[in-house]
Amino acid sequence: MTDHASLVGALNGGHMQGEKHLVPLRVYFTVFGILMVLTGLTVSASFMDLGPFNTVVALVIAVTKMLLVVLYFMHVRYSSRLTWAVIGAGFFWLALLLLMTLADYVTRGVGWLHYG
Amino acid sequence: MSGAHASQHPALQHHFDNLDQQFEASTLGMWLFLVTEILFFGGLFTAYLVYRIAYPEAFADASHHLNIVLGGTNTAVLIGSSLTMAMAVYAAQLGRRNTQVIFLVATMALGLVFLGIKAVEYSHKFEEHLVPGINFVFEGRDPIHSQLFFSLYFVMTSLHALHMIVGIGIMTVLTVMAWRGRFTKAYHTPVEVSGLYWHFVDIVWIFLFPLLYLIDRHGPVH
Amino acid sequence: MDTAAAPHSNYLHDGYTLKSWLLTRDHKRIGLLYLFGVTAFFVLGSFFAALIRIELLTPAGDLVESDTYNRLFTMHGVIMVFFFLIPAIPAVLGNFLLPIMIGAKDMAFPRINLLSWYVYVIGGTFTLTALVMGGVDTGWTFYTPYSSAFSQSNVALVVVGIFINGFSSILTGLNFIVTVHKMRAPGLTWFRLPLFVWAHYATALIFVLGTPVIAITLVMVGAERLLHLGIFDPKLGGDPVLFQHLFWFYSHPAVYIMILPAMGVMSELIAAFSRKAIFGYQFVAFSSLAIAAVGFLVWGHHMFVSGQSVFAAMAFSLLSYLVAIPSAIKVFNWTATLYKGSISFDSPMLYAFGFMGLFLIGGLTGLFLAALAVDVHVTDTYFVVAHFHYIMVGGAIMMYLGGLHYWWPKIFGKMYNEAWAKVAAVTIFVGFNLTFFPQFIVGYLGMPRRYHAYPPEFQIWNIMSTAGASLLAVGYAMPTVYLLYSLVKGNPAPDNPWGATGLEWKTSSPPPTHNFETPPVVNEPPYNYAK
Amino acid sequence: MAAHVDALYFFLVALTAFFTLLISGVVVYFAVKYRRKENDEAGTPIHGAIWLEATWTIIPLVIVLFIFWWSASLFFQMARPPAQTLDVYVVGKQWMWKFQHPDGRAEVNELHVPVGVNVKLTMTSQDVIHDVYVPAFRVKADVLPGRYTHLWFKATQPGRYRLFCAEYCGTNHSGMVGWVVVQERAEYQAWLTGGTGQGTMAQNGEKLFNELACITCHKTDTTGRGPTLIGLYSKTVTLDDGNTVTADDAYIRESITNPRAKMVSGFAPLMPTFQGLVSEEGLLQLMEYVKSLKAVPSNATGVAAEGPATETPGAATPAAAPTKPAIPVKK
Repeated sequence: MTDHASLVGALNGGHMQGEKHLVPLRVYFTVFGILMVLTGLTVSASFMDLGPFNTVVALVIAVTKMLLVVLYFMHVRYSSRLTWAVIGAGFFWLALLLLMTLADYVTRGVGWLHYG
Repeated sequence: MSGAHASQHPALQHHFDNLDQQFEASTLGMWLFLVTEILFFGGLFTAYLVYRIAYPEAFADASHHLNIVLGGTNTAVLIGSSLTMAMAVYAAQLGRRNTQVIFLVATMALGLVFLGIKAVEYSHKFEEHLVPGINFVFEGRDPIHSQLFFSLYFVMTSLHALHMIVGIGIMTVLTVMAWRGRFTKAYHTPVEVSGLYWHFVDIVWIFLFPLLYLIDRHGPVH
Repeated sequence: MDTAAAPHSNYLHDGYTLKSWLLTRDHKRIGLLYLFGVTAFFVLGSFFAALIRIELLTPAGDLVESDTYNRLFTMHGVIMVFFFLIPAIPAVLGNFLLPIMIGAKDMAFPRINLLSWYVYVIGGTFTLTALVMGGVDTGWTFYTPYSSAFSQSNVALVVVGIFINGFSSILTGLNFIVTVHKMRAPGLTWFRLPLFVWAHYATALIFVLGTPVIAITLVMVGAERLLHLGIFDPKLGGDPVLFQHLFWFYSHPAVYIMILPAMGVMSELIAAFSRKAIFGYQFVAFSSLAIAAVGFLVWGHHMFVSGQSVFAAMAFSLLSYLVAIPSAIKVFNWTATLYKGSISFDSPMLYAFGFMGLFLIGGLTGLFLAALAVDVHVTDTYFVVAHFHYIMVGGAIMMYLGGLHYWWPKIFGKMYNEAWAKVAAVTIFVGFNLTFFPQFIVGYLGMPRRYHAYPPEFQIWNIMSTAGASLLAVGYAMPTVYLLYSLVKGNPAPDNPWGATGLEWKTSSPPPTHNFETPPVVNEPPYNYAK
Repeated sequence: MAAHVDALYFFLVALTAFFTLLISGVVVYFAVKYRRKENDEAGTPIHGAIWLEATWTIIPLVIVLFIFWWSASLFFQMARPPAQTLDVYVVGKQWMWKFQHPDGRAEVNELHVPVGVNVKLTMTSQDVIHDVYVPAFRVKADVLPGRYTHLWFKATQPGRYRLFCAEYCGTNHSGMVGWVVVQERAEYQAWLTGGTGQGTMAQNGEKLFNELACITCHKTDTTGRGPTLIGLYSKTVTLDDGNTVTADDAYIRESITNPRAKMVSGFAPLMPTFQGLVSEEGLLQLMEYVKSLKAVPSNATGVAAEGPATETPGAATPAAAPTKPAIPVKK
């Protein structure tokens, strides 16, 4: 990955398609290797009793795998800020949907506020 | 205007100034589409989250009825297909026609393997009476909410499989186009953009696998 | 369609066959295809509204059966919301104008643009098929478990229709965003964009971020109804309130899909007919984005009595108040723009004045519904019906018509009869108020919505409302006549009949196929009237 | 409470009128004063003023925060039922309302309550979502299948008040209406005892308890295969996974319809589900029966606050101010 600087430079300046974000092959293979290891890890972790941390570990591993795919396989690491913003917006809105819905469910049984 | 039409490429559409603008527009378009996909699956994840928090035992019991070997294998297969897809894009970037075709075909093949394994799993669920609405018998702590789990399991995995099928359809078109030499070093936008879609489908599975298959595996089997 | 336009030719002369329209990739022609579609659905939806108003003339349900009535208001809602209001301004005016306003030859994805129209037509066909087969009776909100387990009507067909139609919104939104980012003319920086473009950009964000959630929610309703996969039905272990969360996550922002483009049109009209730059341009521009973003955080105010938690209700109430601020900012800035302007009273401006009054009432009555304690009383009554009609009809449709009048000379190259246009604008304004103001009162008195028969003490208000509706119907019929007449006998329109700024007025009326004879370069701020 | 809601309501009406008239007035004034006189005239170029933007951002913000504070604090009171209430159980079904008074009298589409008493409705639906709405009391709450929701009010004037279903529920939604009959206490008492001897809810629940053979396992002592239900209500129960749960309405309902979801520590999962075997009314009766099983025999039947004579707290608070019925009442 030594030639990142020049790659990124080529990306941000005027460039011809085809020469940009040519990620070295070994990056792809390394990422693939890590993804497989993480898959094994998440399976074995689920057989250990970590209490509430089972879910946390499973999600941390899944998010890590996702980031690897997004950053390298999908070339986001070498992409414009606009792409980052678009992806960020997607996940931010997903978080809104999840958290604000959950805000109702987790507070339903709280004390005398148990309205429903 | 910048006079960018100097290097008119046959793939350049009339309303763009140059191939770069066209490529950037297509990539941005695909990313926006993937954002809609995030929120599309997001609705299912919301339902999953709400019910899993409400009925943890029911979800754990139900999850134990999924086959971890088949699910794990499928995860590996799909990650493998992501690798071959990335290689296909790589080959396209270098303008190598044959390598491109080989990796596109490999991607499709792995996709089909995934769907095959999924079909086997589905047939097991039918045999084990774990299909809500049609054939559901469940012995567990909280059968009615385990049924909820299986409803979500089938909706989530079948929609994911549908995305795979669409992806394989796209790959078929790409393979034909690649075979005919339509993609060059200068223009291979369709391969890149379809690659983004394929990786996204992989990511959905990266989440589905632990969320569906790996709940509380250490716990007692009910 | 890729053939070069002959000199002095325009997009309307670029082929006369049906095929040249149905296979067009020209955003202007696609805009007109949408115009045809939304007008047809508007007529249909209005017909149902008329039947509803006639039924409600008497307290007893004596015109139609209750089942028929339920189908009438459901089809009215489904058609007006999904097939008229949501596409109306963005897909007709937005489609036609957005590329011209930014100096582009077309949308970024012309084929996807055409596809979105076909998707709209297919979705509409499913819905109309359901209608022919007897309609659907769930209300446009499809609340579970009624929709997923109890209704005997064609829920599945309509759900499929709306699901498909959703992709039309998504594709349009996606196209808008990419077009604005990647296709602007040289020199056209973000802060030189017309506010119409800002508003449509914000709308497109909602299309892209919200629509998928309603799509998947309807998939789940369909799965529960057709395959009995339990998700929302309590008998199958589900929670019906979860459906409401997912439904309103989209359907509240959908209100902003209707009103944001209307606000964009409003900004154009106020500037053009005051011949003045919009006061506080950046505040108006950013308030569109703020409305789009904060609009996603307020959905729970539809659910204050639904059994959601008190904490969640409080949070949603507070956030609902915050979304009122950017709307207020817009209203104040429009008002301030008039100060020391050169104000004319051409018909589009009359719609703008009308919009101002109706949007004020519609917006301020929103404060009642965000107020938890008051909402408990007035939610699910005619108060709510009146409120959202003030926003959607008083706001969105007023501006749809205002925009249509403003850009009609550009779109078709013909001038309509200005005197009739003024009469129509006033008639619609008066008819609208007569129809919907009494509904605030009868709602406060306690008349629930979706009632086929009602207690006699409410009759007087319903008679007033129906009387107003007949005037409103006359008002809506008028433009149909004189606008169509103008196509045949109207005087040719000059390139810039209103003396307005903006790239769309710098090209010919109607514009050439590729929008401009020479690609424009922008070197001035927006609304630069003080040249 | 209705008077408080109306105070806020009319404050908002005044606010709406003020701003609508103010801005419309300014618009009309500008429109007339700055009307175009020459055809080629342009407006004076003014691009904005930051102090104006700040003013019309901050003032509305303060106003809406004030409204929020007012409405939310009122909502808190409306959401919290007082400690002492007269309980009535409500089952909504397509398309009728069933009301059960704890001591027996059941009625359809009519709800009798005494004047000046805090009444709490515990509501559920047998099919789809309904909604109890009594406009005169300014109260409304959805009635959900599979779950209990609550609503409380205190009627301050005798009379007949309309009750509507406010959540669309199908064909005869607009026919799912009724009356709340508010009576003087003596009158109400007479009505209550004038029933046809249907027995109290707890008695009916006990009958059901025996018919369904619950009694074979849930005995009055600790020898049964299931836990004893004596003194159970509102106690804390320890479950087999170590968690605890309060034995409230929702818990008891779930334990009948879905018994294995929360297993009491120390008992085997033997109990079958009674989902579909007991009607919603039956479930409410069983619940009343469980509530009546007090560990130490207390006064009367164990149904809280059933005697109107004991029911006065808060009667003199502002909430008791006479409510002017917004709806003309038919006698």
